[in-house]
Amino acid sequence: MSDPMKIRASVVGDVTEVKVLMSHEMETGQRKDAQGQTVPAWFIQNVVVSHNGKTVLAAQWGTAVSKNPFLSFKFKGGAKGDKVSISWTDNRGDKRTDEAVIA
Amino acid sequence: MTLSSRVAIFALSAIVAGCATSVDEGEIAAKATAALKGSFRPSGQAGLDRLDQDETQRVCSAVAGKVPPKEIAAKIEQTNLATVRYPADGKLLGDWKNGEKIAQEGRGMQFSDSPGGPVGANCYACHQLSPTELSFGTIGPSLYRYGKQRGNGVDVQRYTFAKIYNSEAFTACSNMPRFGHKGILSEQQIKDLTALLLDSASPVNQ
Amino acid sequence: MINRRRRKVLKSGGSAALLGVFAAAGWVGPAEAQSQWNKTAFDSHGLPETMKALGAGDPTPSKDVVFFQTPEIAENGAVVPIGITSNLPKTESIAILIEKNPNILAAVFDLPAGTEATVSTRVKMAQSSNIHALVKADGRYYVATKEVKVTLGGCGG
Amino acid sequence: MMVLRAALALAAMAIAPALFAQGSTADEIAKYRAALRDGNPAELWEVRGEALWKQKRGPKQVTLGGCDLGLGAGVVKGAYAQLPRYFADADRVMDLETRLVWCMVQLQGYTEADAKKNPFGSGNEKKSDLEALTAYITSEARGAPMKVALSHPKEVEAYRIGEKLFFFRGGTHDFACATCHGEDGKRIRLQDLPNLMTAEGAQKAYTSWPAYRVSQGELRTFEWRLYDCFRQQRFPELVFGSDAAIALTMYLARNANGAPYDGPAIKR
Repeated sequence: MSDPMKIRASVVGDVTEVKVLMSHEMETGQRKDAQGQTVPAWFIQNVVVSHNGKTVLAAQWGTAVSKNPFLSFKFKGGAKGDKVSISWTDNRGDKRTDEAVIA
Repeated sequence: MTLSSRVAIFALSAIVAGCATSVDEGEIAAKATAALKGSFRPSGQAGLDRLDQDETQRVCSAVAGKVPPKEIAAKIEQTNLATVRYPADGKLLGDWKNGEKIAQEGRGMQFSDSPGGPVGANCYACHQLSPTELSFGTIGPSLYRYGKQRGNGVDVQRYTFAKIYNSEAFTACSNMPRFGHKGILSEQQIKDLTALLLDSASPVNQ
Repeated sequence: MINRRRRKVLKSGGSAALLGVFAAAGWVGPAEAQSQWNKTAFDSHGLPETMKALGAGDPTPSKDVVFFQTPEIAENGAVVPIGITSNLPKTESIAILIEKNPNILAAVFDLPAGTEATVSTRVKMAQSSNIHALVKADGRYYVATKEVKVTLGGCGG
Repeated sequence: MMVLRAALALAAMAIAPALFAQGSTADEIAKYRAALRDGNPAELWEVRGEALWKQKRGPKQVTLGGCDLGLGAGVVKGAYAQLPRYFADADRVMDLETRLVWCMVQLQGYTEADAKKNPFGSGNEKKSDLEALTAYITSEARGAPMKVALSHPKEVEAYRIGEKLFFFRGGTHDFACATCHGEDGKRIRLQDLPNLMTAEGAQKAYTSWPAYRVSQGELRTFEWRLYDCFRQQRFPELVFGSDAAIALTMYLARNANGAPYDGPAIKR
């Protein structure tokens, strides 16, 4: 089972800054293990961030995004106490959603 | 190494160890040795025999990072110089292109390395050599233009080969491994590194 | 708990149609249901091929596309911080392309109105390479390029 | 005079490219490191470790809440900054990792072998609970000044043994810890090497472990740092929680006294 994300969301003026760390291998599919076998690709393909049910960021990722990915961006309209929800889906179909309250 | 020189070094090592002592210095040293022996396990190609020190290692550990006294240093250098085996064919310069690869290669002799795998000298870990390699260390002096500054005479070739073969022959308690003496590099590899440093076509001398 | 249940359901279902149903039921956000993955673009190799797959053709170089927190030299290619800001009006998306990676496209970020045109993430680089920041603004494509060198690690490996 | 000055200028020009390249490389690497500091994946380990600390686990199904890390049962805040230390209940000087194993055995009923069977994790399939717990405990000491005592005779002994081991040259390459960490201002490849014999060097180095290693995508503890240094020294394998590991940790932690603890950090 995947580990929780670490999400930070804070508002200054009317701009909310979101920073998130996700726990994921982001395996490229090109690495070989100790036995010389290719380790199959395993990576997050889609990330969606929503605020009050509205999408504020939709990302598509390839294998080149680093292991334990980090993402930071800013959107307008958030307020202290609002919830920001982040979901990812990987190429195996696993997915995870975590929420954070805007500080 | 002759028996008498071995005895002499051992006696000196005892003196060095005795320099900065408090009453229980010997006891702490004994406990440190015991702690060491009980704290490692053999792994891969690295057996516990790697914790057995030779005289040079023992003396250089005892001086605790300081330069050993002159006579002791001279003794270390003399005994180590005696270990250098120059090539039987008299040729000291190999292929600098191979030398560059050996200088870049950091693997070899670690418990995690496969015993048949590549063994390098990892020169760039400590020295600047070719100016195009930006990732170089500074534990040792820059060797950029090593040959250009010194020329390529037989004496320089012999010194360079011997320095790589056994660094302690010239600088007692040097940080540099004794690549030939300890069987890390082959004679051919040391020739290739000598060429990397001295060949006029080598990037080191551009 | 909710996560686990949701994942189970998705695993057993998994089709786009089903996602639509969930979206209607309010279980997943609308964008999740819509989100797609541009397989053609992510599987592309050459730079022109990748640009084409993204619909970018031959993008216009622009000084309004700016890198930030992107070092010229990365100590390790496994994690290279990349920040991109677009000062172009109506910026719709930002993509990161790494020219010398086996697959050039690293990421695409779609930015709905109200989201600032600035993203920061970290990517893997196989070797020193040009990095292209491709921006779609008001239906047109713009690009900025920065070279990032990747150095070797320490001793022994 | 003119001639000499011209010659000097020429010489300066000749060495300038190398020096320039070195200077700008260091600047750029510094920027790289600064850019990584914000959003350290070590936080993912801290979150997991906190959950493990508070979870009822082991044959006895109890939490680690009763574990005494030196400041009293269950006190986590700042504890790491005062380790290693002598623990009377074990009659031994212990570092954090060794103490965690002790608590897992004494409180939770694990066998010692079980408690320390996976000290260094590897990927998603082989996560290390010890690394996660260590990340959590150390994160709770962030900002606390390093204050390692040499009050018990066994603490003094561990420190002095650690110092001896720091200078021990052995293996195929004659390396000691001091080979790389005994001088100011040196680097290996592009990595700066702290001089661990000075307070400044030890402070900077010791207070930044554990660290997320971007080259491995893993969080690594100070026990791992020692283990992997010895691997690169071409020594055999350092045993987790061994006397040598604890003595060296004692030597370095004590040398770091006075500095605010600043981990878990992020490194190459």
